[in-house]
Amino acid sequence: MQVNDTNKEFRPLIVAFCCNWCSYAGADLAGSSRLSYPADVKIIRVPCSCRVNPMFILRAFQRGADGVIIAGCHPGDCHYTSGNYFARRRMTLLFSMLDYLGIERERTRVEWISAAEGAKFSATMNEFAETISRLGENRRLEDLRCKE
Amino acid sequence: MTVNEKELAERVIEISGVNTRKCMKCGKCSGTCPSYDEMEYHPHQFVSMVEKGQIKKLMESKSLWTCLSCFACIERCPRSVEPAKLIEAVRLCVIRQQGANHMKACSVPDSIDENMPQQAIVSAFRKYSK
Amino acid sequence: MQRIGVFVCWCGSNIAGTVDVEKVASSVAGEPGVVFTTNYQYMCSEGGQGMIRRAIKEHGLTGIVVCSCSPRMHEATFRKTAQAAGLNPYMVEIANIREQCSWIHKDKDEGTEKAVILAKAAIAKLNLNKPLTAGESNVTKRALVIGGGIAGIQTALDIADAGYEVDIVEKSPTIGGRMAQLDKTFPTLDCAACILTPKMVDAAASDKINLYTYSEVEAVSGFVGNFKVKIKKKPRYVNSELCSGCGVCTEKCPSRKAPNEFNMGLNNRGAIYIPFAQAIPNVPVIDPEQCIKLKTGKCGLCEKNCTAKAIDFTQKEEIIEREYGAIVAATGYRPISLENFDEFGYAHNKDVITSLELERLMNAAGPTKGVLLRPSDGEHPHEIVFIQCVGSRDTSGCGKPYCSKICCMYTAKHAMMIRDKYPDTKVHVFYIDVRTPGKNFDEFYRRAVEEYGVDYIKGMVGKVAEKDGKLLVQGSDLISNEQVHIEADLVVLAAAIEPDPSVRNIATMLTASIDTNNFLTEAHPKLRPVESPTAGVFLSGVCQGPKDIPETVAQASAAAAKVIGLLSKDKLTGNPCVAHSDELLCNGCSQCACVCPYGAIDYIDKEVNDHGKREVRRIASVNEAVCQGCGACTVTCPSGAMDLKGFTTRQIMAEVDAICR
Amino acid sequence: MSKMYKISKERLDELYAAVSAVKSLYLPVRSGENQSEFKKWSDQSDVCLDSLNTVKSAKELFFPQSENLISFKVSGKDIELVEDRDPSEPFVLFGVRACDAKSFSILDSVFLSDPVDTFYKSRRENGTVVTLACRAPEETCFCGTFGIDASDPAGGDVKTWLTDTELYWEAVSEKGEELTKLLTGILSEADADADTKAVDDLKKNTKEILARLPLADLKLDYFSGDRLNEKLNDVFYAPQWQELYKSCLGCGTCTFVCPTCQCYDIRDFDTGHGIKRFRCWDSCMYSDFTKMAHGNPRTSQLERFRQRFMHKLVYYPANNGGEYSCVGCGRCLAKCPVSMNIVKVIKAFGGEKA
Amino acid sequence: MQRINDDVLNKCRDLIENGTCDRVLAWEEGEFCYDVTPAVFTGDTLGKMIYDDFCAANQSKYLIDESHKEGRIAALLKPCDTYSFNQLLKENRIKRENVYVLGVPCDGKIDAEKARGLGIKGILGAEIDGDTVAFETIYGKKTCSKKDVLHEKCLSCKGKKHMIFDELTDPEKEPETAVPENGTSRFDGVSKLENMTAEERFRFWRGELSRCIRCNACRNVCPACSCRQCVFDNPASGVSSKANTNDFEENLYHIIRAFHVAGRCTDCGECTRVCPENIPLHLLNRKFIKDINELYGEYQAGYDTALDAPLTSYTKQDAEPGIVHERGVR
Repeated sequence: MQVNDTNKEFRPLIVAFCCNWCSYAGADLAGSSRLSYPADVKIIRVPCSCRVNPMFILRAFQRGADGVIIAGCHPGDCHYTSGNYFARRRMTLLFSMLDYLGIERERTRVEWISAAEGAKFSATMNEFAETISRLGENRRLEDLRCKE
Repeated sequence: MTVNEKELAERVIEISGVNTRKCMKCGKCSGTCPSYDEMEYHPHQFVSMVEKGQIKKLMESKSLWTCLSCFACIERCPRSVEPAKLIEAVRLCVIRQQGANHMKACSVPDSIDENMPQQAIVSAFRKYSK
Repeated sequence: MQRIGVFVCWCGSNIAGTVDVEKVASSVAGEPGVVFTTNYQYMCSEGGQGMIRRAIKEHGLTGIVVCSCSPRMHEATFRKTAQAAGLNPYMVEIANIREQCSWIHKDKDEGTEKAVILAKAAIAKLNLNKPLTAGESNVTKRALVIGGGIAGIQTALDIADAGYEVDIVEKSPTIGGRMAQLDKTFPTLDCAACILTPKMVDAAASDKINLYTYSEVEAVSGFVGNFKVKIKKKPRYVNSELCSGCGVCTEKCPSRKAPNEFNMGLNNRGAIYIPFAQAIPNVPVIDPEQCIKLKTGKCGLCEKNCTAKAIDFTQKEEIIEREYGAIVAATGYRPISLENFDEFGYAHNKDVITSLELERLMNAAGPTKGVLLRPSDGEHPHEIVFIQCVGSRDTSGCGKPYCSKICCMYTAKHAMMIRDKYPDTKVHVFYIDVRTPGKNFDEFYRRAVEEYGVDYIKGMVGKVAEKDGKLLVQGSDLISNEQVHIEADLVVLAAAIEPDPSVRNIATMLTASIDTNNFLTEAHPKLRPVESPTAGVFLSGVCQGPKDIPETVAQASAAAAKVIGLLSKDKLTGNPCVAHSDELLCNGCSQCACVCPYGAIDYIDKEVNDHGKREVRRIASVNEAVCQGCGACTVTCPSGAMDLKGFTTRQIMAEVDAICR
Repeated sequence: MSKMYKISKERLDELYAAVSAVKSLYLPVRSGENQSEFKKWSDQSDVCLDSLNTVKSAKELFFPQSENLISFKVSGKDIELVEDRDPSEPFVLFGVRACDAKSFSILDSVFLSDPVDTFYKSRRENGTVVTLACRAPEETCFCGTFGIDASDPAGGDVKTWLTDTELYWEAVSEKGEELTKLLTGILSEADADADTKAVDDLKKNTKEILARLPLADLKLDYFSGDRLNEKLNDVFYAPQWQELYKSCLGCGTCTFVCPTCQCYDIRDFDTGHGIKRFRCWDSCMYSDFTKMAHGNPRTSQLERFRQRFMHKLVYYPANNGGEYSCVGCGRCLAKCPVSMNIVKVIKAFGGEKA
Repeated sequence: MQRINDDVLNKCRDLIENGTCDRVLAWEEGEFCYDVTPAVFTGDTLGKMIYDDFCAANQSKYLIDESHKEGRIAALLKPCDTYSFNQLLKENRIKRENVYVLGVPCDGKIDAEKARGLGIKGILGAEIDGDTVAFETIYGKKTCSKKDVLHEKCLSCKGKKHMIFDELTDPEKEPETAVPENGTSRFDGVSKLENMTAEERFRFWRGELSRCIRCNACRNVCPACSCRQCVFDNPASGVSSKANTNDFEENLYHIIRAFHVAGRCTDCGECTRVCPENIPLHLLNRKFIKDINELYGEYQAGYDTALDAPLTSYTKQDAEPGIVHERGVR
């Protein structure tokens, strides 16, 4: 299996949780501006970055994601006033914990992308996908049962 | 444009790190240039010529050596295009083509005159120390 | 088990060009719950919607997945379609295979593969959807307009005209805004005051419009239809009821040190002042920073001279609380600070001025009574240089990356007016591009060149230096390929404009988003240009982006129309995607209430039946009219009692699972 | 009685290597500070034969904490059944104490009686059990209460005794003889007199200690055979439970370290491509224990707590000729977070010799 | 050996006799010196009540249920238990009026398992004299230093001051402020791990967490894990699972558990004390506490019920999640 793998180019699986008001709209703007980013990035729409439960992130890794990114409104611009501030604390602590457990810190990320930042959305996703490609397959937080 | 010249243009872009496409052709660089009248090609033309790949013309021009490296054009450019870096890069191309520096770093102090801008001295050291 | 129909839209070639729509439809046919799949050229068209309605009926569908453009575009459309066919509108999920797939991926296989996955995620989510019903809330039939410039005035007038109460909150002592400072307006050259002041008077006279001048918005809470706003009324120290507006006080005031804001600091005003003759309300205001009485307790000349006994030094700041159904932001703009542009010497040379300062110098009511004189020595300038794009289109960090839009036209106006009034004056305009898209705009600019002989130089000025009372302007003329040197008497800079800085605070209070340049973001750049993404908040004028007067007025009226549409409703249907607490799982720990931005969570003691065990428990209860559905509470809740309808934990995890499969 | 062999303590690694060469060898290996678990031997293993109780008991080798039963592959709307039980291979389980060895027979009567649990059965058949006599029992030991002789462990295929210098080896079953045959090159024949005496001394010494243990007097008269059925209701409704259960946290520690607890749950895991059906240890302490479609038959922690001890001391013996499903290993005494354990229960029902 | 101080016992008797309380939450003796069990006593059974250096359990969680019963219960709470009690009050889980908190002093609690680790086997009884513990065992008398056999949670004691009480049994012993007993920081263990490479940390945690038998003792003993139904027991949560069928489940369980108690964990150390596999679970919770202290300012759950909890509050200047990537790159 390993041998076959080396022939095939590694394509990471990236789950992006995007808040409905800023980052999802930013992704739409990237789309309408035709600013491409890898198809490996799959977006899940959530109302706010504060809706992202750490369980979702771990679930994504369990099911075979190689990277998870949470994108929300810029601090201060949250549609719900304060959601991203809570998300910021939660994700900071969660990422720190993952790092503490020796899980590659680069696999998780939070970015603030406004509805006007289509270019930033695209650039961020390109860069993140590249980082994850370089890291290779998620091995430390995988569930082999899901990979067959 | 010959193939060779295309490569040259690429090299200039690479050395300088300048994105000539950012230029909006406002001419502020030339508006601010203190040695404008000494040049047959002016800073804004440098940008446009590099963009068009006319490097050889530039390399042969007197303008290349009349630039004071005062960086006024870099300072003033509203789009951060940095024409002086292009001039510097084209100069390097000339030097590399000659195969060697026509001057050594140690001989720079001898050539310094009072009116020479600081940047030019620093730039000379940087250039000839390579 | 759901009976799901999947409808794949081609969007002409927008989707079908990079995504094999037939393959998407066939690939998801085996997904759990899917009983029907199809594809069609334009799903949002009447034909496409009809197809959906028919399929719902024919196949007994319980939910539909539409693979099309962004849900931000047509989710509402397809929800209506589903509703028309008897489905609950929340049994619709959209797979965004255009903005987030076909438009960004070039390879058709790749695009198709991703579209299939996105469709599968939507199906997985839909399998867990439940019909949702929205709650209803009342609408307070009153609007708030923040900003009393031409944008705010026009919006208020239009709303009042439709019969609704409207309040204008203006932070300065008078309404009128920037337009009041202008002399003439392009391209017709009619006088700004002549067309603005009647509107100001109308606003003041309307019994539906209430003006809060010299006031600021302090806090905003609530939601569409039910905003609660605190307005801070700063003390004028003049009783508006008693004041006759005679102006004697302003003449008697001994303090003359304050720069006159209305005249862009070109002259000074008293501590008690009326910004300009036609100010509304025509009531002076005392500047506490300048007033000798307020600072030292001595003086009081104004009080002594006021026959109406209107001066009241005991006035205090007042907080007014009002309820509104809709809020319009019309916070306007200001010219940017030119501190970063020392090449033009604005800071240290009095004869280098901004265009707005020139407006005041040309205005009959201005500091020079309309005679064009140099600020430095009061002489007539004979040679004037205009420099365009100062700080506009600037990505170097000193200025703004955008085009300020109005500068080309007002510069042409200024040049023309000077040449008209003082034909012996030489006028040069340095320009990068001359942008004149607008009715009669280019004709106007050409007249400046052709009829008035304004010297337009294609190029930018690199340096302005002072020498012997003259301004040495060095710039490039790109057409003649030479460096030009002009000895000018006056240099006028067309400074970029930026949103008024108060907008940041207001945006935060309104939870309206702003872009990187601090312009308020519209709900959709093309289709909803006068609405903010926050329901019930609308945008009017330059706070949304640079625009000239006719555009501002047009947008102001458009915003008013939106407000009128909202206020005309008796009930608003809420967002059914709200938080909900499972009473059997709730610990009553109060953590969710701590993170709720709307105070939507209360705790109640309720008897619950936990598998036969009846007991009274303290549990969370969500006010569905107040909850906006952010979901902050759901993550704070450790037991998972709190969930968000429409975005349940199970639904999102199902999407994750489908994507990662 | 079969022949006794011996090997010097220093050469035990050679013995492990020789066994490993033919079969997988599981034995107590250090798994943290002051604790050990049965693990597969490798030359890196830190074997600790002097540890009395491994944290989890030896039952895990026959009845693992979780194991795959079957898989369902889903493609479109078709479901395919895939047998993916973990393969069982021949193995040797070395260093099993008398209590754990006894637990196998308790598990056997559950899993090997009709309907036979084939997963358990194949592991049981594949496993050769080498027991190890105790030398230094702990205060928590009360195997004697269940008639177990820690100095001469029964229930295995080979018995061993470890003195300060030698390991003595005696096959007691056909499987044991087979294993011994494979090791003839390593094991040497024991001396009839001196070595027998050494083993007898060890046994005697251990027995002496066992007699002095604080729980040596623990008796199960209250739960004894012929009175069980008539007493069942008395025990079930006894007021003692009202107090005993109160401190119980409802965790599964006692059941998971217990060598005789045999309850399991069967769960499905959705992999995204299909279902993996596995079974895992269950605990009667858990709120979802034996939960069925209608709900849970034991809704309170009292009922669940009582269930565990009723099973060990009443239901099991009532169905298995008076044999209790406890072997007195003392793991629950050492591990319960609140020190509530079977001894306290037995004593609450008067389980001490008068 | 007398296993309860007369003052404490008399106090409890008084409380019952004068009608302040109708029962007492304390400990009951077991078979040996160390196997004490939390128990509720009435006037009739007070004679069986004990409190000594082996009574380590955090009693506050029992008060969730006890305080919702009729009557009023006196609870013997050690200084560290009072943090948990406060936290539970903050979360409205305890009916304050039904509990009479009797603050008892604590000199550190002894872990029999640590004694076994020192080779002290067959423990029957113990005599404590200052810093020396003399164990009576099957294999004779053995002595050791008390600090060598203290529970991990006592080695990182937050101080001997009660955060809340209705009465102290020994007011003279009560310090003015809570001063950590041990000279070293309780975050040393976390720092040590932080200074390892990611690879080393990964190996370390795999080694520890792979031993987890998912007995739920850590969760069930934890005063912060007081949910009526845990997500891991709730099939509707989508993450429930009964067994650590693989590495992922082990990680998931412990990460989510630590996250759910982040900002609420008082660092009472019960998780580590009860783990049958001796997994140093406190290192997970303490990591969150350390991060919270460093990023959002010192915060001790259970110290003051009026303070905003770190995960239900924020400041606009909070660190960005990228700080995890920036600091201590290894």
